[in-house]
Amino acid sequence: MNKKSSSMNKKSSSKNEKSGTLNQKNGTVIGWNREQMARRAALDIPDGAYVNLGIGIPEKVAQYVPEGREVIYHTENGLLGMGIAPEPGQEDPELINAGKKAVTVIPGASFFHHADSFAMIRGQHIDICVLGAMQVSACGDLANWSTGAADAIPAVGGAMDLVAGVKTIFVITQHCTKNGDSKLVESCSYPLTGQAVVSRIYTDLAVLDVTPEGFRVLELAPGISMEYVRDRTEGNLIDGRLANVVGA
Amino acid sequence: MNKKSSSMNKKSSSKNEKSGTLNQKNGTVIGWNREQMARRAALDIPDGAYVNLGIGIPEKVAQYVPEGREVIYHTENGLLGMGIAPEPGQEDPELINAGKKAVTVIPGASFFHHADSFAMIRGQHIDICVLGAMQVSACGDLANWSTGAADAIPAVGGAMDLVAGVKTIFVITQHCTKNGDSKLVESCSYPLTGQAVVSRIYTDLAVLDVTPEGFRVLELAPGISMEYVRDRTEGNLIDGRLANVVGA
Amino acid sequence: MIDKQVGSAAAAVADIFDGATVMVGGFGEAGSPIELIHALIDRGVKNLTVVNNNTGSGHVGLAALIENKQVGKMICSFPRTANSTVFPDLYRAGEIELELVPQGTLAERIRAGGAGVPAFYTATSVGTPLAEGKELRNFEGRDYVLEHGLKADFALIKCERADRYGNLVYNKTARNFGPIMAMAAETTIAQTGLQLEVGAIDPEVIVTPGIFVDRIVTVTEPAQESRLVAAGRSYP
Amino acid sequence: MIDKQVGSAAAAVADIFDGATVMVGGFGEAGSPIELIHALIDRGVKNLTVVNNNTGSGHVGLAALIENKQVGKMICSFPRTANSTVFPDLYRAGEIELELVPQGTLAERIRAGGAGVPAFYTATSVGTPLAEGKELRNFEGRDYVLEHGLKADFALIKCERADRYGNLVYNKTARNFGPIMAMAAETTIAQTGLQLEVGAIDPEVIVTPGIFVDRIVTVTEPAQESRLVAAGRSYP
Repeated sequence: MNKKSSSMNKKSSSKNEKSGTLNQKNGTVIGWNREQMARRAALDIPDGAYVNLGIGIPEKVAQYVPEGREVIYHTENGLLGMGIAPEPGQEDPELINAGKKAVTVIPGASFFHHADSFAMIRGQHIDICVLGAMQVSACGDLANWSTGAADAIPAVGGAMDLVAGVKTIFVITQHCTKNGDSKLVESCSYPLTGQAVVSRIYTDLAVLDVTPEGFRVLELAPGISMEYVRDRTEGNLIDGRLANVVGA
Repeated sequence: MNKKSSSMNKKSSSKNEKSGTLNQKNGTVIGWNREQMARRAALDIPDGAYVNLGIGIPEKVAQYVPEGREVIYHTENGLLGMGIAPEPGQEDPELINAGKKAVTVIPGASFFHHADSFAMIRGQHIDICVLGAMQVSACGDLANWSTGAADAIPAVGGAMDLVAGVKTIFVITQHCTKNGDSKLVESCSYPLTGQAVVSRIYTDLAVLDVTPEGFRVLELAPGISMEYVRDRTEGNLIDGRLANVVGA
Repeated sequence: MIDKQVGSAAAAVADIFDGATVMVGGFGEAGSPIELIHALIDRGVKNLTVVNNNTGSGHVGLAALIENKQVGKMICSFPRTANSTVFPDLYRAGEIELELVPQGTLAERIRAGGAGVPAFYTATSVGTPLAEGKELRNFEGRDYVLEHGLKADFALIKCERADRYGNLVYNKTARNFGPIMAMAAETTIAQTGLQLEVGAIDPEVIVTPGIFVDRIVTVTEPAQESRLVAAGRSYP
Repeated sequence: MIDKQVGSAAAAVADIFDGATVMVGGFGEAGSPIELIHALIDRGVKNLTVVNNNTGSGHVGLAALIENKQVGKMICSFPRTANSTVFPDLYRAGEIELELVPQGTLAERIRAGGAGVPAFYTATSVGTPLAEGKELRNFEGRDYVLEHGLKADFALIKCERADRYGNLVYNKTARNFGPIMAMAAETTIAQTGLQLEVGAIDPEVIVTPGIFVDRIVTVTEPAQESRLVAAGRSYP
């Protein structure tokens, strides 16, 4: 899977280079783009992990898991051992993922019904779930299913089950909305998906852990300063970079 | 299965003729014997029923289901479509029933785990369960798992699940204990298996329904009178025989 | 003799009544019993409560059932998907009720309904708007909400193989809600691509034992929802 | 690389500790992981809480573990069977504790433990001595008791086929408690008769997906409890 993923990566990387943060001063793109965010998160998926990937950028993580690591992907509609997308024309409408896209299976995969699938989730058998976010609060609350707008059609899917049941929740998200509002907030204004569930956040600007003291920066994207991140983050921000801790 | 059952029936009936009630006046056996009780109960198993048979006389019911009826037997350790006992030497220690005896499977059988098996029971999917009894009360309470004796090793197995979950509970039992005490009682003195769960009772003397008014006799064994049954029954007894109702 | 085979989808759904609760299998189009749903549209009964993970897409299958104003209430986890406009439009117009349930809670409620469990506790949705009005209870330091088992009058599901006893085997991720809906419905109706002799399915691989199934209809070449949607088809 | 194969039963149980809760698969001898139990006897840890439907028979397997005074408490539904004297004798002597649980409640508690459900309601045991001290609650006119999910530190189970991912297939009624105990234990150890390459088991027929299994030990010719008992054998 990793070999194929690498080639997929090459194919798609050029057209995605543009998707970083637009620097307001000079119009150039700074920070990590979507592919780079997924690649950074993939570094933290250990060998042997059982992983559920949300729709959107999280799906890309599978492409970047470092070679030599064997990771098993779960999709909550009833498959453990999900493989990559099929070749065009090879799609099977009865072999899909939670995003209702055609997938394949790896050798050693298994099918099961929905209650068994969510028993894997609720029973804390899945090691890591990577999700998108509308907002993450400093205490790890996640809002990613509804803006609460009056005319919105509410739709939650498996998000609440995943955050309540999976051992470790990673979030991949742009640091700010298109309007420039921080998605890392003191307290979520959108309806919650779960309380105190997020462990780590991968944004276009930084990698941050959720800690009792607030968002703890582990790593900054190239060319991004703590001040730049602080300006774009609500809630307490701590510099937890190894260099900073060790070298200070 | 029915053809084989018939031959099993013929083989075994002669040696079992002695097991009826010992008439205290002249030492002859009166009432139904164990095989006849099982045969009488079998008449009430309809075509297409899903049936769970308890250990002891209830097991014999399968042999006597009238030809032309297709009945599927469930055993709570994880098999639907249990067949007859295997030929000697053909036993498989991993193919057993709830009594831990070797069994076979019929075509169309299925295996499943214990939680699924008891979902069939608890979820009211099994139509009929036939059980033995220590006591049945006039309101349908059943005691069949413990005498409550201080030195007894308590053991319940699936009895409480079966009586709570199966749609219709039949009991097959001798009308009286070896000491001559009635097993059909006003109120059970032994610890209960379930409250108000028994629908019908097949004894060596009669077939009785549990009704709001008490035990209702549907049928008497040949040569048995209502008085004879009444003398051996605690709790209210009603004559509900069709002949009696219609012909009176 | 046990023979759960029914000659047509129309005959299989002939006793589904106004106001019935109907579980409909499938996750998106995978496992969606489209021929049974269309038979239900032909039947025309109203005011159904339908349980499905989604609300269908385009103007066929479940979406068409909703569009035909036969559904008073949907119980589902994700009522909007690509190509789904029917439910959103009716919902915004206040013409259809929605009970939104997290997907895993929905699955567990259905399984509980089928397994004779009236209620259970789950951590899913604690602290969210979907836990509002529900009983909260702490077990070993963590909060959980009380959720109730879900049963139905009918389940319409799709499988790959079946025999006359009602033993079912599914195809890949089309299995999804089929096995648990079969358990939770008073009457379970399955459409199968292949009808086999009793005994032709290995007892070790049967996913839904026949005890959970009441009727089998053979639909050898079922329509595929996405193809119908892509072709702009609608039903009826 | 994921490889859950362990070289020996002894190595597989090497971290089971004093006071651990251990679920042991099997219904009577069917599905009993006798080689893993004997390895646990060799290991000699004490004060275990053991979950099994029964208490073993003769002086081998689970009965031998109990006889060896390693079990402080049994959680089971039927602690006496043909040829079982070890548990009854210790129980009468007050040397072992018993939590008696109806068989279906036991199965559902284990399944709940594995599925992240801390508690659920069941009608089983209502009005009986086994409901004493338990919360009663009425749903739609019927009483139910509250029962709690059951988890374990370890599960020892037996299957027929396995691969290095821990995917398992069982044999006939030896399946019984294996799949749910695998879900409910922190560490699940399975002995398998046959070890297969990954991909050799059809994804449609895997009963226990590897996510629930931590260690696999191949025991190509497992001992059969009833034969050992008939031969008057004891362990160690």
